[in-house]
Amino acid sequence: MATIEEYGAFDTAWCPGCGDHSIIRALKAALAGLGLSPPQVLVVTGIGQAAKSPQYMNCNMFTGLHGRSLPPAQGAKLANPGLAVFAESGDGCSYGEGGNHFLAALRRNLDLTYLVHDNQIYGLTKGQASPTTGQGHKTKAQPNGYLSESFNPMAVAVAMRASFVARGFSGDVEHLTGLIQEAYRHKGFSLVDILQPCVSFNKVNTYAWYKERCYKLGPEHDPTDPVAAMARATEFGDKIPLGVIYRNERPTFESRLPSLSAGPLALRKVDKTVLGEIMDSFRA
Amino acid sequence: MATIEEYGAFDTAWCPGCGDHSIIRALKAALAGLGLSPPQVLVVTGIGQAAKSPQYMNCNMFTGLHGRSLPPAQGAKLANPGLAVFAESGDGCSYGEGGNHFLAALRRNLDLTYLVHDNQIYGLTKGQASPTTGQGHKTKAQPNGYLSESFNPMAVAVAMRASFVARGFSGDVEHLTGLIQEAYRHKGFSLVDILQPCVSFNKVNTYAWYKERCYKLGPEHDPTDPVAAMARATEFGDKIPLGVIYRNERPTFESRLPSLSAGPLALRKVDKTVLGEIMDSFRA
Amino acid sequence: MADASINIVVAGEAGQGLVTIGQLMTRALIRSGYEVVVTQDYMSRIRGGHNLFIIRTGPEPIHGPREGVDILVALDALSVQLHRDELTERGVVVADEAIDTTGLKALKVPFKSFSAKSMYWNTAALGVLGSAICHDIGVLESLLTEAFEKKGAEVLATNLGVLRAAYAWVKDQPFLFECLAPPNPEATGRLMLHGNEAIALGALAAGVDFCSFYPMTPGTTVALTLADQGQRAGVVVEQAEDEIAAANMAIGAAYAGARAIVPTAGGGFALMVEAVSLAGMLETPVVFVLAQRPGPATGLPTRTMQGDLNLALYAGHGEFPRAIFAPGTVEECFSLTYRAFDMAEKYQTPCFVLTDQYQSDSYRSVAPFDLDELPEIAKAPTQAGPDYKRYALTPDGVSPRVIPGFSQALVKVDSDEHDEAGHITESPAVRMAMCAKRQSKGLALLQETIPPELYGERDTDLLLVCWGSTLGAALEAAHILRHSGKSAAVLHFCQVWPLLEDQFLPILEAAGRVVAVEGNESGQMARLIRQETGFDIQDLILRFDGWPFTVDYILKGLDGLL
Amino acid sequence: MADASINIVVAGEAGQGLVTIGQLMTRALIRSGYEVVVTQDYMSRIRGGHNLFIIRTGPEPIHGPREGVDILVALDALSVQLHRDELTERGVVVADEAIDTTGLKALKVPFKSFSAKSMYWNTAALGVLGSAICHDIGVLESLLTEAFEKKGAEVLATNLGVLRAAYAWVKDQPFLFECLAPPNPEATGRLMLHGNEAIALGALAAGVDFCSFYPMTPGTTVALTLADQGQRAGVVVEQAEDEIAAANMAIGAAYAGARAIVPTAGGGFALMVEAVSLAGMLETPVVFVLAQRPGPATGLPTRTMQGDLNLALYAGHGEFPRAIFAPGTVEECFSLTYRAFDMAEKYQTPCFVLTDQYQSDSYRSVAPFDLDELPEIAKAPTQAGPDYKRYALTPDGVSPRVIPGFSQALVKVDSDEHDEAGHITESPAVRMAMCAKRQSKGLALLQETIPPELYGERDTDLLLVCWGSTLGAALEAAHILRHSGKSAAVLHFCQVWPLLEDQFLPILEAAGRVVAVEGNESGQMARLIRQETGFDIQDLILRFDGWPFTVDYILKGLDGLL
Ligand SMILES: Cc1ncc(C[n+]2csc(CCOP(=O)(O)OP(=O)(O)O)c2C)c(N)n1
Ligand SMILES: Cc1ncc(C[n+]2csc(CCOP(=O)(O)OP(=O)(O)O)c2C)c(N)n1
Ligand code: SF4
Ligand code: SF4
Ligand SMILES: [Mg+2]
Ligand SMILES: [Mg+2]
Repeated sequence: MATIEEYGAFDTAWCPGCGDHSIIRALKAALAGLGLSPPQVLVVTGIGQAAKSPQYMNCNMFTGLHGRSLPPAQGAKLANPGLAVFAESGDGCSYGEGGNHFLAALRRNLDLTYLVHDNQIYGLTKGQASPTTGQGHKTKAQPNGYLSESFNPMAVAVAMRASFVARGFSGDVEHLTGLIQEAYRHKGFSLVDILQPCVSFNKVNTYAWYKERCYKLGPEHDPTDPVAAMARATEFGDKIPLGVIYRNERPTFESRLPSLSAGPLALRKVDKTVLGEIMDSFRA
Repeated sequence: MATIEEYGAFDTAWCPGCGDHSIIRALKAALAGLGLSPPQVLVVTGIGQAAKSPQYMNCNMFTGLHGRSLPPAQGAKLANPGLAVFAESGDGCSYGEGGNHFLAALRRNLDLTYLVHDNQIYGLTKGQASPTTGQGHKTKAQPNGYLSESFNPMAVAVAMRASFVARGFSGDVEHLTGLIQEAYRHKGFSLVDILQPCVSFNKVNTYAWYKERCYKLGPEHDPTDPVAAMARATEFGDKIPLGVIYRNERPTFESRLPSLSAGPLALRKVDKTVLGEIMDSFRA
Repeated sequence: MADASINIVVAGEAGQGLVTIGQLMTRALIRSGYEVVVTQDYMSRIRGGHNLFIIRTGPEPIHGPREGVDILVALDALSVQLHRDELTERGVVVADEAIDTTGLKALKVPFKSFSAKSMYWNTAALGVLGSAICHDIGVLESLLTEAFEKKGAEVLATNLGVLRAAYAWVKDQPFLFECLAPPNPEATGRLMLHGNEAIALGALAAGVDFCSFYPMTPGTTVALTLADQGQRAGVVVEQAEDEIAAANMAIGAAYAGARAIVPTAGGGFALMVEAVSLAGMLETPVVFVLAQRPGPATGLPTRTMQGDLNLALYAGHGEFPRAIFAPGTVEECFSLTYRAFDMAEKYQTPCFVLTDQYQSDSYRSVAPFDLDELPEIAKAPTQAGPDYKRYALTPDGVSPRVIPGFSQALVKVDSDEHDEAGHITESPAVRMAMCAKRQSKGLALLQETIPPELYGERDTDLLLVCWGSTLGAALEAAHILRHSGKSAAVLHFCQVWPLLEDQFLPILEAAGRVVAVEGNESGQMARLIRQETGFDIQDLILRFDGWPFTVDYILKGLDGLL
Repeated sequence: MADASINIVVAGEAGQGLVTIGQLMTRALIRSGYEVVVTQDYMSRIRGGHNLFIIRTGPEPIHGPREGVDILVALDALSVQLHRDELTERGVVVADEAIDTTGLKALKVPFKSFSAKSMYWNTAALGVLGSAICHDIGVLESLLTEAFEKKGAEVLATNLGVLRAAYAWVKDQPFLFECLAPPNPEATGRLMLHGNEAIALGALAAGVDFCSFYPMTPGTTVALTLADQGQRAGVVVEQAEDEIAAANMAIGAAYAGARAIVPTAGGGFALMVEAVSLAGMLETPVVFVLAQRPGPATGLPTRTMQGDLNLALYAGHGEFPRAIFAPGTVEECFSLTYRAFDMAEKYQTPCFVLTDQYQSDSYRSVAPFDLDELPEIAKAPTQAGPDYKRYALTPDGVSPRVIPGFSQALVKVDSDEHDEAGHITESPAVRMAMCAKRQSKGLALLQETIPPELYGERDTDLLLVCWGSTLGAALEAAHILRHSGKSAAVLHFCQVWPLLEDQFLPILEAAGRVVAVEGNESGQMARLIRQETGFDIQDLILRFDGWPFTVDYILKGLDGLL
């Protein structure tokens, strides 16, 4: 059995009061609760404040490029389906720079868990609008207020019939812990969008703002019903639902790809007989 | 009044029987019908077979990079809101390489028209799967069949509450012509996904395949109702609806941006007084 | 190394307000007629850690940063620990009385006595610092007034009270620090500008209409300055979904008649490489600002380096002309950005401004620019007839560029190889004509190359070769060497591409010993010079730890070499 | 220029089947023991236009393409018009009887008489062509049998009937073309391979596990070959959503233990520039295949060029080691891809294979590779203890790489500058240690550089310097010059980075006159040589119209120079 302590305790570079502290607590608790030991776990991130998370955890870490958490996470999963792969990053990284990978990963449906720290702002670069920033929100880069419509990752994921679509809140660590565990247990690509205050740069969507609005989905919500799911997914105003919004059991990518049945690629060897046969198939 | 003839007649590099021939016919008819004369019209494309369209039309043309029709189209529209800007490209260009711009453009809501030639395949590069290729469809690049779930641009656009979401079919030029005109007249970003056979590389989604399935949305469909729109948007199997799936009147980006009220940027001059004031604001 | 300047270091955690103190002090100094060179050193975090705001100041011209701390304003105990060894002989620490400064000359400030609220302590620190260098309190008072007026009379009054109390408190302390020499009475009305603000101003002067960007340190503040200041000038600034969009959007805007700029940093620029090639092929003027920081990859994201010269030079598949400018001063950030637009417009090709984090963030005292001296860069015409051809072949390779939508002309541009009308072609002959056309533009651009500037005598024993922001430190190093009786000069490239051998090869050959001073690992400029001229600069002083060159670093490097 | 080879050109519209004819004829020739060099010239379209499949063949070794057409199989009238002037003295046209061939030696084929159905006309054309050069009909028959067996007995029988009738028909015609000299009886069991297939095979031999790609001509067929052939070897091939994803996915897969390859072309590679830097920083082995085509931008998307050497060399912000291989033959496509994996794995850094459209698509007769001679490239270990450090400092800069998930080791990699454990750092000292580590790897990689190969004598009057696919044409040019009594040699770089001056500077200096032969506009390799050695190659023969170098082109270029 793994313990939270195995995942270590570290000084962080985050601001005091930042939601990131709670999210990493939830993640560690979830991993320990799942009985995953650190060497089994790989956390892949992009760049941003959220993306620093695995710096503060004992586990395998791949911190890549801004916007690019998903491609290496998927590459790693394809190379070794036995790894417990988590991709994790901020809203800007995930839905801004990384938007195209988001769409592709939902469709590819590899069995991995995607944790998006959604503070509705670019934190590390000091407060420009992110795709989830509210319309009209003023920043130094958007002195007229943010002119684009906000991105709704839940609605897009439901529209794409993604495998697992959930929303958490850094202000409720226990609930979030459970959600991450559920996401991990789900076979297929699991998206958990985690609302999170940025105390330094988002003065609109504060802890109190979220707290006031967030409510937990109860058993009356049927996450397998796409219409009900879409209704909840588009709820982001006076009320914001937390929990599993949509779930769609469909075969994983891994299960469809014959080459993956032979085990991790790291252990694959060149079979000279097969190689010879392949070469022979080019004989004129 | 503009005429179809003004838009010219050209030899094309397309295969005989390709849906692209019909789409360009529809576009020229639409432009003429709208009374737009060639110098007012700008068609911006990426790279692919579809992207060759403006090579075969008298009008302003910007053929950029694969996947990048929308960014220059939006740049041009921002520089000169008076231009009638059409972005146009293939499904691979638009939803594959260009997926991130697709999301951003739907949110930005500039007043331009996006025509996606959706042949569910990469034509110009000889038949690899595109995001809209059907799951299981075998190609040389996907010998096990396409393993990802197909991308549904209509559903995503509706989920994002895009301004105008429609679907046409190259096999019905008259209907398509009307649709393009409606899309153009709509104030805001208008997406028209145009189903189109690729006779050389898509042997699954043929003319007959589409013909059998496509039906026109009638007046019973309320395109302003997101639930109804989502129901139609997710219909892509035995039946495929054609027409305006969703419409959402919301302010355009242009109308929200103060700088744009002063007229096209091409005519803007440096105002030395203002420049001096700006410089003065930096005095210590 | 004694000189007339002093080196003030404000140190502490991110979020403690050290930038506020530093900016106010800098503004006060400039307003009073001092020269400044600011170095901002900050970590990739928003709170905590350890950041510096370094002000080198004095009445005489200052070119670059220096090592050694004369006044350390330590906002936390760690700052004292970290920088105590850097204190110069006259060095003094300004710190809260609770902070251990054993063995150091220190102004141990009773911050709590000025106000119980920590929000006023920065003002107190400013008062102490200003007083310690005998800066005019009136200037500080008016600065605070400007800063806090909007926050209401009470806040302002409290701030002024704290300022005065702190200022007065120093006067009661035993003498600790000599007063700063009086300012230059002629240096009035100066601007306080850092490199990126100067770039934004230069762009505005050049008539920039459009800026698309994706945030990335240290490039972002070019866009933020345009968003803030450019609004009233009618500039459109749009944050794109990614760098690819930013670059392609700018090209589209430029096509439709906007003068466009795209600021970014190394990793973001790496994503624009394909678009750079597009601009070259479409012959669309766009100015890219590449503010360098240490790589590879994310590297040291808030630090400085000159590691992306090769990247800028070879960005883009295929071959097409470009010009790359590398300002050596904040003034050049202004003038060369203007120049970059001029060249981009004239030769219809992408041009580049290469700066770096140090220069991007380095505030200086800058004499106002003579805006009347800058000729307006003509816009492309909007009128042409129906037989207009975008890529008409002309003797100098520059085709008349017309903006679509205003006349009968159809403007066709194509990323494929194209004919004169802009249509796709696969004809080898047309291809060759278009390559020749692009090459001619390159040759013409070459003729306009700004010669590297020689600071010093031609027949120097020692020639320091540098480019971009390294100029200041190199100048001071040469100056000091000359003062100690040696023969030293500096050759600075403010344009690093294209290179005209005749402009500088004789200078290199005339020098006794040539040393390249560059902020990268491989001596990229030295190699480029060898590629273009065959001249092999064998001695290199390189820096790539994230810090800017200082005069001290260069002198030490020379000691190692000579 | 008479030699033992003949030049067969199959010409027509895309979609008419000219590739089928060309491939079958090529296979027949190779199977019979002939040498071949195929040049495929096609337009960026699927149907129509004008494409060529050019087979240069003969019993003796052939190195590159030639100009002049000995047999023109014209599938349409346009082909006769376009190529009639290229016919050699012995040149003959094979065309339908309805096509005007006035004034030309022609086999006017009654295609309709062999079959009413046009689907059989390609077989007829093959029969005519085979017969014209007196090729063994048995081989053609067995090829058709293999090709059509699956389509059922009737289709096969009809094809064979048409083949025989067409073959026999030629024998009744007046003598038009001399028979091809008999094949080399020793050249049996040969492979028919084009460059990209050889790269895929080389990758398989090197133990490639993973290929992520986004389709782009001419790189795509590397991935398609792996998708087709690699399946049974257990290779995972995934088409990514874009090139950025392809590159980053490969890096993730490599991190997790897969040997990874990413094939692309210039524009796609431009999008991978940031990821290349990531691979350098993470010290993750990945092999990039960059199949060049003419830029800028979309350029001539289906044609050939060597314009992206600089791009490959400087791709990525920041500085890190890399090796770049540039195969000169299809055999080298195999062996250097293997080598690229070996070096990438050994030095944990990105390595590159630079090819181009001409070579990518050029079929050759290749002796089977001795697979037993290739040592298995060891995989990174999967086991280490809990105190494992991914970036442990070692004397040679290479840290033990361990694959995560199999032991107690935690493997941390970070695109930020990092410490030995892989954690983010902003310490200048650690930064410098990590830069030194990466530099040491670069130095070690330098020591492994494959020397450029000198074909000919060292004290040659004329030395042709080339790299990559230009080798063949250069070799033939030197050969012809030597036959005409001149002194000529070729120096070919099959590795273009890093360069070890000692390996080639003496050769350059010993030569009377040095001429660089490169497929680009600026002489990129010549400039690189000057940068690295100071040696200035002043004479350049450049080609950038989209066509590969031919021996004729080089000789003409030399005429112009000498
Ligand atoms: C290619 C590239 N572009 C831009 C950046 C600069 N950058 C670093 S973090 C960041 C935004 C972070 O926002 P988000 O992903 O929401 O994370 P947060 O800091 O809010 O947790 C940006 C734009 C970069 N590192 N790389
Ligand atoms: C950056 C880049 N990647 C890849 C390509 C190669 N490419 C050209 S067209 C194309 C696909 C075209 O498919 P689609 O957009 O569906 O258009 P279609 O040809 O089917 O109309 C690709 C992958 C390219 N030109 N540039
Ligand atoms: S800036 Fe915002 S997101 Fe970043 S650590 Fe601080 S509070 Fe958190
Ligand atoms: S390949 Fe397909 S999409 Fe392209 S022109 Fe032919 S039929 Fe049309
Ligand atoms: Mg964020
Ligand atoms: Mg398509």
